[in-house]
Amino acid sequence: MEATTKARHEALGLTGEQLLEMYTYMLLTRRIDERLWLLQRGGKIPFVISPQGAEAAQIGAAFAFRKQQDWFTPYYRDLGVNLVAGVSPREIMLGAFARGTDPASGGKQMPSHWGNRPLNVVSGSSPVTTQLLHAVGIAQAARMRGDDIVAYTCCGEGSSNQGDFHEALNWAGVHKLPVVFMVQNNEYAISVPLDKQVAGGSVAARGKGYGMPGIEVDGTDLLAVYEAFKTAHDRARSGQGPSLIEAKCVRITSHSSDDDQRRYRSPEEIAALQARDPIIKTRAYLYEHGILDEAKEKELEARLMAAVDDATEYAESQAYAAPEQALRHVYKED
Amino acid sequence: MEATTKARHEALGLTGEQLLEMYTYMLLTRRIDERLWLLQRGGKIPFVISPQGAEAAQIGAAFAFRKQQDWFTPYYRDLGVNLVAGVSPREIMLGAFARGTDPASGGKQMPSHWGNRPLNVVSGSSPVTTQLLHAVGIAQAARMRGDDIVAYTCCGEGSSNQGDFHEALNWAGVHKLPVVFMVQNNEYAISVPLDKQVAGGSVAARGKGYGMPGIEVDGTDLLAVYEAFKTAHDRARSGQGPSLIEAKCVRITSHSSDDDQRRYRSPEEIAALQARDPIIKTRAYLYEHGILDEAKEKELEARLMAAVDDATEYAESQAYAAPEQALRHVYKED
Amino acid sequence: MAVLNLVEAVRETLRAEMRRDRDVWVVGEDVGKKGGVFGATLGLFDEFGAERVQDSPLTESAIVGVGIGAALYGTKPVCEIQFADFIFPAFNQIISEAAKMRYRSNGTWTVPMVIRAPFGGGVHGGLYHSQSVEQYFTNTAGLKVVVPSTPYDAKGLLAAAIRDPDPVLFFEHKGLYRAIKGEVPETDYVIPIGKADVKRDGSDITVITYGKTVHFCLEAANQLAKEGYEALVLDLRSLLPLDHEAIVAAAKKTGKVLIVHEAGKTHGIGSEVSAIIAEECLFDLDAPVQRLCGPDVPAMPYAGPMEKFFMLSPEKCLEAMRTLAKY
Amino acid sequence: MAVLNLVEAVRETLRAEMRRDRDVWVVGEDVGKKGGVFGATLGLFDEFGAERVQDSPLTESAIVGVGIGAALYGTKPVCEIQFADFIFPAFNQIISEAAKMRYRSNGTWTVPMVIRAPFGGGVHGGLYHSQSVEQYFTNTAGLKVVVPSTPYDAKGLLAAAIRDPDPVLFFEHKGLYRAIKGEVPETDYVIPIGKADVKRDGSDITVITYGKTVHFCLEAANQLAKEGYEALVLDLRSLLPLDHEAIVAAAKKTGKVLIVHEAGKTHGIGSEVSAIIAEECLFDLDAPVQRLCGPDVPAMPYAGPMEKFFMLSPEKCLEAMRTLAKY
Ligand SMILES: Cc1ncc(C[n+]2csc(CCOP(=O)(O)OP(=O)(O)O)c2C)c(N)n1
Ligand SMILES: Cc1ncc(C[n+]2csc(CCOP(=O)(O)OP(=O)(O)O)c2C)c(N)n1
Ligand SMILES: [Mg+2]
Ligand SMILES: [Mg+2]
Repeated sequence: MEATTKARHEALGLTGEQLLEMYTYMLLTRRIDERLWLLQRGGKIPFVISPQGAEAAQIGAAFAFRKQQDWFTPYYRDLGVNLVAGVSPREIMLGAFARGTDPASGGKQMPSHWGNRPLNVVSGSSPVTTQLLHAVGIAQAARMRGDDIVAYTCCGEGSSNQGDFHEALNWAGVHKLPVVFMVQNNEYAISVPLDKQVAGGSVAARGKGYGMPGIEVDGTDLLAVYEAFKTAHDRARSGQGPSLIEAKCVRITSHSSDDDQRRYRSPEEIAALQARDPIIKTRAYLYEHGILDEAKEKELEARLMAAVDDATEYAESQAYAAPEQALRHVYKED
Repeated sequence: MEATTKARHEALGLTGEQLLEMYTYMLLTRRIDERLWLLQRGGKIPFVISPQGAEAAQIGAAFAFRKQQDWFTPYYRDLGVNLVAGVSPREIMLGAFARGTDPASGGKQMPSHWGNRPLNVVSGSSPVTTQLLHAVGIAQAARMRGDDIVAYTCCGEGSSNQGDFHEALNWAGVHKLPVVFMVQNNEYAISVPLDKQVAGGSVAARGKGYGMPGIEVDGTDLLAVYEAFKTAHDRARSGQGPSLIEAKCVRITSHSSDDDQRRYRSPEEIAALQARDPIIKTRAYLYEHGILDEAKEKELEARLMAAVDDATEYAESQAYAAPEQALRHVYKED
Repeated sequence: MAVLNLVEAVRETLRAEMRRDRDVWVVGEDVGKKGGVFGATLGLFDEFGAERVQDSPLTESAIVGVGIGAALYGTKPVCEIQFADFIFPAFNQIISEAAKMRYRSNGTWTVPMVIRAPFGGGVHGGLYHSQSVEQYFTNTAGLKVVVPSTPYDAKGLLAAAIRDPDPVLFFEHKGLYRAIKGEVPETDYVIPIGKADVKRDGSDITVITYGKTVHFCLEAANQLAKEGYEALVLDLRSLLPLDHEAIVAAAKKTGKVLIVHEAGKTHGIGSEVSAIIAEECLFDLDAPVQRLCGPDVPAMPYAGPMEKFFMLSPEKCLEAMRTLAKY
Repeated sequence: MAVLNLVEAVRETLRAEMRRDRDVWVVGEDVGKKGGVFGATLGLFDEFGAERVQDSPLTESAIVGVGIGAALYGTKPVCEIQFADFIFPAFNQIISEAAKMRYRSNGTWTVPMVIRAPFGGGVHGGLYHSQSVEQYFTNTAGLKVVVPSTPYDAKGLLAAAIRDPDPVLFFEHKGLYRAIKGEVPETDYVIPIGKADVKRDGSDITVITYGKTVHFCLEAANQLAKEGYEALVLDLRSLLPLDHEAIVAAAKKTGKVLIVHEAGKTHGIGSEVSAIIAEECLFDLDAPVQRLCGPDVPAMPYAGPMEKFFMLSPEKCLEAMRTLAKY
């Protein structure tokens, strides 16, 4: 059978160019985050919270959605999702530097508290899991208006134990709403490991109880993630309702720049993470299939570095909001 | 095989006397509730919320627990559970009449807001589902002390969608605590039917997601319920952890004396409920197996009537708490 | 001009606003076929259908959280919390999300929504069907908190709330639903949120109140008039924002102020009203600023005698007003 | 006598209470191996083990709800909410359950428990790692609300809270954890909850405050003294119950009162303090009761300049104190 001879990405209907584009976003996500750590260590920004280890999960998921048509209520690690949704590196950096022109909050919020109105990326808060209900409400309202949208929402495996997770999946299930619930399971909630966090050990297993598919996927496998989300997105659009997808990821860095994971993870455990680094795995696949070679890669890295440099310099050169802006936008201003 | 010749209750290790005792509690539950409705219609008490249709579920469940050893955080319909736990008809009526000597609240709370310290029946509130977490905490504390207890907790199928349900089952599952979670599914949450309430339609199906058995049982079948709870109770005691049991019940009355179910249920639907009346079904079983006959039944009904009359007269004759008692017990008084 | 009670005024306003704007919809427990436990949505299900008059699962955090999402998308949800006592599971969604959305997004994302809830006691509701919860929300900028005391105000304020660009908590006193009737124009009108209303003018003492106690104070004022003292009764109507001007003007006019509310005294709404007066017109006062409120206990007891002891009444108001007048 | 900072005082008090009473245990997110995000439980896991220093799932309602159950059973849980901003998911368990258990059961069931949470801003935390939440709880009888301003008070008040027969909310200002050092006796002592403390005596003006701003006001008072005015600085320490006597005495002593807190002004703690003064000693006042508080916005912004604008400071306090002194 011919299909068997097809490469995995081809079987999914992805061209080499498309796959390279996905990898480009993964790498951009990684390079921006690495820069943020440098800036934080250098005292230029106070805080970083990192997607490292989740790039395949985020990019694979986001590519199943439609820019400026679908809606997003992401969580703080979703840098990659934001980039695919259309947020520019400059905009990301404006947020990291908390500048006045940061489109997410004008510097009012911490970095990684996303938001971008023109791109349907809803403003996020710190209290975890609240955004799942917002995605359900967005889907409910879109259904009333007869609009063709699908809502992406996400949280971590620890956050999936919050009451709002239960209420959101139940509501979406009752009304068969077009929502895809993603849980990025990186095995830790700050220092609390999976076995002290998720009874039974599987978030995906909870989907069935809400009458929706509960799918577990290797979050370091870009194509597997893309396939799962494509299926869930189609399902949502065709009125069959929501899906829950648990992407098994790794958390390569500490929880955030305020954390030191060496206090609760062994050196061996930390070292072992490299083997599951989605960047390395995806890169290998691209080389295998001749989609990437050293020349192309050199050019790609240079291009991304330039973009990160540009975004950093641009953002740093921008001004903070005036102090009195602290009083603005409490209520509608006329 | 000999077992096949055994009657169902014998197979469960129950003697005819024990079964008759269980039925006696069911009937007492029903007769007390019927009296409460009369008192409410007669303007003697302002409010009734009824266990009618759940007697088999409540008595079958409660008989698997150990009086004054196990702990109970019941819900408002659990009149039958309270009786088996040891609460007397007089005490029930004191609550219904909101008298000062009501052991649950001294008249501070509405009827059916149970509580009885010597019997390990924890004080309940109105906001649904909060008590599930209390049961988990009780089990956690007992485990620390090395005490042999099992905690019973319950809510309705509507209430099982509250966030606290998710957080309670997850916590109990993580620590394999000795808790039995019961959900009395009577297909309605006031006027909201199951299909608008529970995504997927099955509460029991949610157990698996917490790594615990999720068992569905016919809540009008006394022996089936008893068996399920006996198994769950043994499981809890032997350190295997919590269970979730969904008892499929019927709600024969309106939600409460403030509700009129004819507004949202058809006459046919309401009429059909009689066929599933657990009192009728259990009574038939007892007659079949010669455990009950007309003489015995006459005597039983008379005994229960006398108990209900006594409780009513006693409670009505008791005084209300003095008005100033409204200021008592805000903080510890010295 | 129809004569309606307060719950009818709420219902007719919901109907009118839903006819006026297709994006307005109602969601909550039992709001559909049953028409709500107090009948506030009775008949709306038949007129607007199951989607726009939506029975929700028994999940308050979701009622509000889904409402927020629907508002972000551009519709105008009117969320009903069956009893104000059951709003606490939704507290995080209200305080962390609804109240802060505009501010945290620098004005780019907004949640125009209304959360309606029946509150208040004296209805044999016990601890959890009697509470006044307004003071849990009034310290949160980004929210508006409204309490109508008459059918006329209920219509004008609810219409304003539904058309408001920001989240509004709309608390209706259960004890007024059927007790109070009044003329309500069929014509469209709104009462601006943030304006108090002088329900009775007077020159001897000033009574500042809201909700059910407005009527207790008016009744007491008529009695007090027979005794030769004229009381000014100011109905706050909006607890956030408060109408500073009206409060200060009313206080200055008589120099003797009594603040009355059913909710507990300590850290209650009266605290801020008193503080405003102590800050802005202290030297216009001829008497200490008095507060007559519910007792500082966790909630209202159920048994008749204790409930009566807890509740205010025209008699209790009259006594406090008389004492102040004679001060 | 050891010199400790505030977070060390909290940790050593937890250790001492856990050694003293086997029923005392700690539960919360990351309190185990990590020792808490601020190190308040550092080392306790090694000494007392995983059961008594228990890492919880990421579920605040459960942390409190399980704590309530454990307290009902007879143990003494000390629940940690990682940031006060994240206490709202537990609001229903605190307000509906913990606060009302004793009352609703007519004194038969009680929940002796402590809920600790770091609060306050000026630490680059943005909206959700900077909030002051005390005013959401102080209107609820049945709860006690405590805020220490020094390591010495932290030990005495936390010990009292853990031994208290009723639920106590214990809020620790993040900005004081490491900023303030002080002598803390190793010996066992408790500071009764409900007693304010005169941190500085003075005869010209009275400043009533709590938490981090106590130190701003003390610093300002020293400066003001150089200008010839002596300020009395009263540290409330307990916000529920409030120390009426101490408030009234402090107000009467100078006749000029300034109330200072980081939380927003409207419907804040200062409202009740001002109302108590307006009610109990109005005619002893020589100036309107002033309040210097955070701005009425939903929460604290993140960017440096806006955060600085939001936060109070010794300079801002001095200015307000000087103005009042000169009044
Ligand atoms: C309601 C709430 N409680 C606590 C926190 C503090 N907190 C921030 S992230 C985090 C861990 C989240 O873990 P997980 O959900 O697994 O996501 P991850 O960070 O691992 O991707 C915690 C406890 C919070 N933000 N919100
Ligand atoms: C948090 C909360 N929201 C709403 C209510 C009002 N209420 C009381 S009972 C009930 C329906 C409960 O239905 P279900 O859980 O199925 O239990 P049932 O009464 O059918 O046994 C509702 C909505 C409440 N008590 N608590
Ligand atoms: Mg995680
Ligand atoms: Mg039900």
